[in-house]
Amino acid sequence: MEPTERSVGRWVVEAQAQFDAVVAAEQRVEPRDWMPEAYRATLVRQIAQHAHSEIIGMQPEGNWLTRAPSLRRKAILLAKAQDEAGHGLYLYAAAETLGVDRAELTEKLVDGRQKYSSIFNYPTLTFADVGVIGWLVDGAAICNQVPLCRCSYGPYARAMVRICKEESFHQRQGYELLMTLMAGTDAQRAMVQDAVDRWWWPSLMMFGPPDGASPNSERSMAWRIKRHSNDELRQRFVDMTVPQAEHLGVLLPDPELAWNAERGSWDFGEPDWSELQQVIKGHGPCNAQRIERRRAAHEGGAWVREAASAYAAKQAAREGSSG
Amino acid sequence: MEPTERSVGRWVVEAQAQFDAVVAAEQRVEPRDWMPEAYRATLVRQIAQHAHSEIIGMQPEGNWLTRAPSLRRKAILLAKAQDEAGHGLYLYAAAETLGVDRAELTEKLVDGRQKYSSIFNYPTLTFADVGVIGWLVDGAAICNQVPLCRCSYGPYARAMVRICKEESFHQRQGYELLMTLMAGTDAQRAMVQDAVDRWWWPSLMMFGPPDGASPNSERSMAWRIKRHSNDELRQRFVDMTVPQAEHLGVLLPDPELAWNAERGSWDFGEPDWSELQQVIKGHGPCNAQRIERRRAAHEGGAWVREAASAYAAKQAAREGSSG
Amino acid sequence: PADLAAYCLMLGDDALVLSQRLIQWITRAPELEEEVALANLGLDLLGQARRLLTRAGQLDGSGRGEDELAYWREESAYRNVRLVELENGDFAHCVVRLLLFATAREELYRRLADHADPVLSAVAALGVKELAYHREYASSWTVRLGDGTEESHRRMRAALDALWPWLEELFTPHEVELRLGVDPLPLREPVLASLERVLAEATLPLPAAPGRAYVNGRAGRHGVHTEAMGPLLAELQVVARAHPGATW
Amino acid sequence: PADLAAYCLMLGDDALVLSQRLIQWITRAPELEEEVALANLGLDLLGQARRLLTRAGQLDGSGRGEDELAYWREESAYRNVRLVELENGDFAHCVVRLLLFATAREELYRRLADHADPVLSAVAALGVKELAYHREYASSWTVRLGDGTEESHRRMRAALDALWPWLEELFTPHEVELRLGVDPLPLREPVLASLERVLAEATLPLPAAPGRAYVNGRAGRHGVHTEAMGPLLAELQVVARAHPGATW
Repeated sequence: MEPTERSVGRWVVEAQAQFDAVVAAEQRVEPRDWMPEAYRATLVRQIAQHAHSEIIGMQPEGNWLTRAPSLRRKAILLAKAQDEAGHGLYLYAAAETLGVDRAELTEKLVDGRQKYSSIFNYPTLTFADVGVIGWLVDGAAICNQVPLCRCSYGPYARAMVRICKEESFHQRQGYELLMTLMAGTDAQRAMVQDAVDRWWWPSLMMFGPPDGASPNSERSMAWRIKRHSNDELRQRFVDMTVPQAEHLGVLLPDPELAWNAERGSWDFGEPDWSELQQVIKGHGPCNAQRIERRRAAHEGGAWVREAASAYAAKQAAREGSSG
Repeated sequence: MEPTERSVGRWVVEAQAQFDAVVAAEQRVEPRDWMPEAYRATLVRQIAQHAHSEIIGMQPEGNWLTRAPSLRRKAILLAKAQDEAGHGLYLYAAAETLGVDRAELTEKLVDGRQKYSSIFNYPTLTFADVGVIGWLVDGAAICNQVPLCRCSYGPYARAMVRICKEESFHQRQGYELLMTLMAGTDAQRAMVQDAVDRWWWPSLMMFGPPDGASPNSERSMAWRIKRHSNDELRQRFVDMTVPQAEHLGVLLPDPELAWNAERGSWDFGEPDWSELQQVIKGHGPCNAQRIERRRAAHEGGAWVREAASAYAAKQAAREGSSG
Repeated sequence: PADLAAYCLMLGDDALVLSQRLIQWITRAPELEEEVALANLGLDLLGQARRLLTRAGQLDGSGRGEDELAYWREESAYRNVRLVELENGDFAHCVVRLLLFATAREELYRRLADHADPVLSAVAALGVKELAYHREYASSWTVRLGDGTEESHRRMRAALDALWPWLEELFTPHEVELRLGVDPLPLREPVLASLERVLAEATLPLPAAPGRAYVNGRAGRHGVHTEAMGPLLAELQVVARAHPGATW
Repeated sequence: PADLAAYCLMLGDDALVLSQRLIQWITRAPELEEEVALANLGLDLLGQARRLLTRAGQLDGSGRGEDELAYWREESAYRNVRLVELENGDFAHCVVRLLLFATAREELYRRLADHADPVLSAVAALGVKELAYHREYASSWTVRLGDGTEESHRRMRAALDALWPWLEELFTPHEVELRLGVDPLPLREPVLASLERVLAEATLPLPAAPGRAYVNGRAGRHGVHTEAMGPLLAELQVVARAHPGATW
C-alpha cells in the first residue's frame, strides 16, 4: 500500500520529534535513523572538512620526515603521519555512513569545493615547527575536538574518541620535543621561539571568527554537533597554553597577553583577521601548494586504482566461471 | 643531355681520384665535394658520436653544478657546461653538412642506435670528480682530438680547432682545482685520490680497444680521419699524465706503472676490458640513467619545439598576408 | 651602511637563488640552444650575486666574503623574495618566472644605476643590460608559447596563475628600502604596463589574482620563506658545509 | 667483531636508505591505504636500521650510536647496495623495488635468525616476519598491476627493466661476508624462484638483463654508489649537521 501524502507528512513529523528527543537526551543518532536533511548536510560538510584536514595536515609535518635530525624523531614523526592517514580513513568512513563516498569528497577537495583547516596553509620552516605544530596546532585541535566525542551523530563521535586519544599523544610528543630543544643549544632555543612567533596567531585563528561573525554556530549547538562558541574555545586554549609556554620558557608574541584576575582568565590581543581572510580565500602562503600536492597524488594514482579495479573484476570473473 | 652510364662511371672514377688526391695532399674535403659513401657514413657516425658525447658529457659534471662549494667554482663549472652545449651545437652542425639533421641524430641517441663515449657511464661521486674529469677525461679527449684538427673533412676539422682550444682551457681549470684541493685539508686530498682511483682506468679505456682488436682503424687512417692508433694515443696520454700526477701528489692506481728507459716511455698495466665491454653493451653504472635524462629532456621539450614551429608558421602567414 | 648591506643582501640573494633554479635546468632544457641560453642567464645572475654579496660583507663590518654569505647563512638569514625560490616546473614556468623577475629587476636596476654606492651603481649599470636581455629572452618565449599551440597556451596560463601571486612581493617595501629611499612601489606601474604589453602580444590574459599572504606580516625579505627554500639551500650548501674552513 | 660490525652496517644501511626512499612517498601515494602501508613498511625498516647501526657502533669499538652513524658518515662510508638508493619513480617502481628487496632480505633474515650474534639474530628473527609482510604487500600489488590494465602492465615492465639489473649486487659476495660465512650467493636461486612465481602470476616476463657493472670492481658494499646517493644523504643529514653536538 502506497503511503498517502498525509501519512508521509505525519511520519516526518513523528520522525523529527523522535530525532529531536534523541538529540535532546544526549543519545546518538545512527546512520539508519531518520535525520533532517540540513543536519545531514552540515555533518557531511564538517566531517569531510575534518577528514581533508587530517590528510592535508600530513604535508606540513611530512615536509620534515626525510630531514628529521635523529632516527628516533624520524620514527615518531613517521608514526604520526601514519596516524593522520588513519584518522583520515576513519573520518571518510564516518562521512560515508551519511551516503557520500570518499572519491567524491576527494574530488571536491582537489577542485576547491570543500575546505580544510586554514592552519595548514602556513609553511613549516624548521624542525622546531614539528614540535610547535604538535603543541599548539594539535593542542588547539584537541580543544575543538574533545567536545565532538559527545557529538550527536554516533559514527562521528566514536571516530573522535579514537582520534582525540591519538592527538593527545601527538601533542605530548610535540611538547616533549620542544622541552628537549629548549634544553639544547642557543640555536635550538632560537628555532623554537621563531616557530612559536610564526604559529601562535594562526593557532588562535583555528577556532574560527569571533562569535559575532560566526553565522552557523547556533544551529550546530542545538543539534549537539557544536557545544561551545568559538570565543569560549579560544579562551580555553589560551588559558591552557600560557602556563605551558612559561614552563617551556618561550615568549608568546602578544604584548596584550595579561592575567585578568577578575575573569580568572588570560586577556589576549586580536589576531590579524584580514590575513586569515586572505588565507581562507585561497591566497595563503601554501594554499596552492597543498592542493596541488594532493591533486598530483590523487590524479597520479588514478592508473593504480584503475588497475586494482580491473584486476578485481578479472578475479571476480575467474571465480564466477570456476565456481 | 643525359649522361650515359659510361660517362657517369668515368665521372665517379675521376671524382674518386680527385678525392684521393685532396686527402693525400692533406687538403680539406668540403661539403659540396664528392666523397665516397663509406667516408661520409664513417664521418656521420663519428661526428654524431662526438656530438652526443659532448651533450651526455654535461651530465656527470652537471651533477655538481647546484652543489659546487664556492661561487667561483660554480661559475667556472656553469661556463664549462655552456661550452659543452656549444660544442654539441658545432658538431651537430658539422654533421648536418653531411646531409643528416640534428633531430634525427638525437632520436638515434635516445633509442640507443648511436653511441657516446662510455666514460660518461661512470658516476661522479664527489666534487673532486669535477677536477679529475677535467684533468684526465678532458686530457684524454684532447689527445684523441688534437689530431682531428687536421682531419680531412673541413667542417669537422674547423669545429675541432675551436673545441680543442676550449677543452685545453677546461683541462687546465680541472688541474688547477685539483692543485687547490691537494693543498687543502686531509679530507680534500683523500677526495682527490679516491676520484683518481675511480677514473684512471676508465680514462685509459677512452682510447678504445687495443690495436689488434680495432677493426676500422686502418681505413680511417687512410682517409686522414684518424692519424694514430689507439695504443699510440694511450701511451702518449700515460706519458703526459704520469709527471702531472707526481706534481699533484696523487698515486695512479696501477702497480705495473714503471719508467721504461729503453722505450723512453712509461710501462703500464692492462685495463679491465671485460668491465669496459659491460659498459659498452649498456650495462654500465649510468648508461640507463644518462639516456633516460636525455630522453626525458628531449621528449619533455617536444611541446616547446612544436609551439615554436607553430608560432613561426603563424608569423610567416601573417607576414605573407600583410606583405 | 647596515641598511645598505641588508639591501645588497636582498638583491644578491634574489640573484643567487634564481641563478640556482636556472642551473637546475642544465641537461634538462627542451633544446640545446636553451641549454646555452639558460646557462648564460644563470651566469649573469651568479655574477651579480657575487658582487652584491661581497659588497654586503664589506658594508656590514662582518668581513664575510661571498662564499661565507652564500654557504654559511641559514634559511632565515636569506632575504630573497619568495618568487625566485619556488620549485621549478615546466619550461613555461621557467619562462614566466624569468619574465616577471627580469621585467621588475631591469626597472629597478635602471633606477639604481646612479645610486651613491659605487658598487651598487656599477652592478646596476651592467645589470640593466643583462636584465634587458633576460627580459627579451623571456618575452620572446612568452609570445611564442602563448601564441603557439593550444597546449603551450594552456601551460603558459597555468604558469601565470601559479607565479603571478608572488610578483606583488617585489613591490612591497621593506623598512630597509624605505629608509634607503629605494621604495619599490613606484616600479609596480611601469612593470605591470610592460608585462601587459608582452602578454597581450602573447594572447595571454593579464592575471588578476592578489598577492600571496605573508606570515604574521613577514615574508622573504624578512627571512620567512616557502617550503621550497630549505631543500634549495641544503643542496647549495651541502659540500661547502661538509668541509668547514676548506678552500676550493 | 670488525667484520661483524661492517656486516651490520651493510644490512643497516640497506634498511635505512630504503626506509628513506619509502618515506619520500608519504603524501604522494595513490591511495590513503597505501600511505598507511608505506609508512608501516618504512617504520619496520627504520627500526631494523636503528638496531643494526647501534650494534655496528658497539662492535667496531668506536662508541658511535645510531645517530652518529646515520648522520655523520659520508657517502663513501655507507655500505648499502645501490638498489635501495635509486631515485623513486612511479608506484610500479616502488612496488618492484620492494618486491626485489623484500624477497631477498626475507630469505637472508631466515638464515641469520640463528646467527651467533644475539642482536643480529634477534633483528633477523623479528625481521623475517616483517619482511614476509613486505614481500606479501609487494607481491599482491605486483599481481594486481601486472595483471591489471594495459597501462599498469606496461609500467610494471618498465620498472622491472629499470630495477632488475641492480638485483645481482645483493647476491655478489663482499670479502667481509665471505670471512663471516654469510656468502649471499646461495640466496640467489630461491629468491629468483620466488620472484619467478610472483611474476608468472602477474603475467610479467622474468627479465634477463645482466647486473650493472661495478666501478673498478667496487659498488655499494664498498662505498661506491650511484649519483642518487649524494642528494639522498644531503637531505637525510642536513638538519643534524647544521647543529653539531645538539640533542633532539
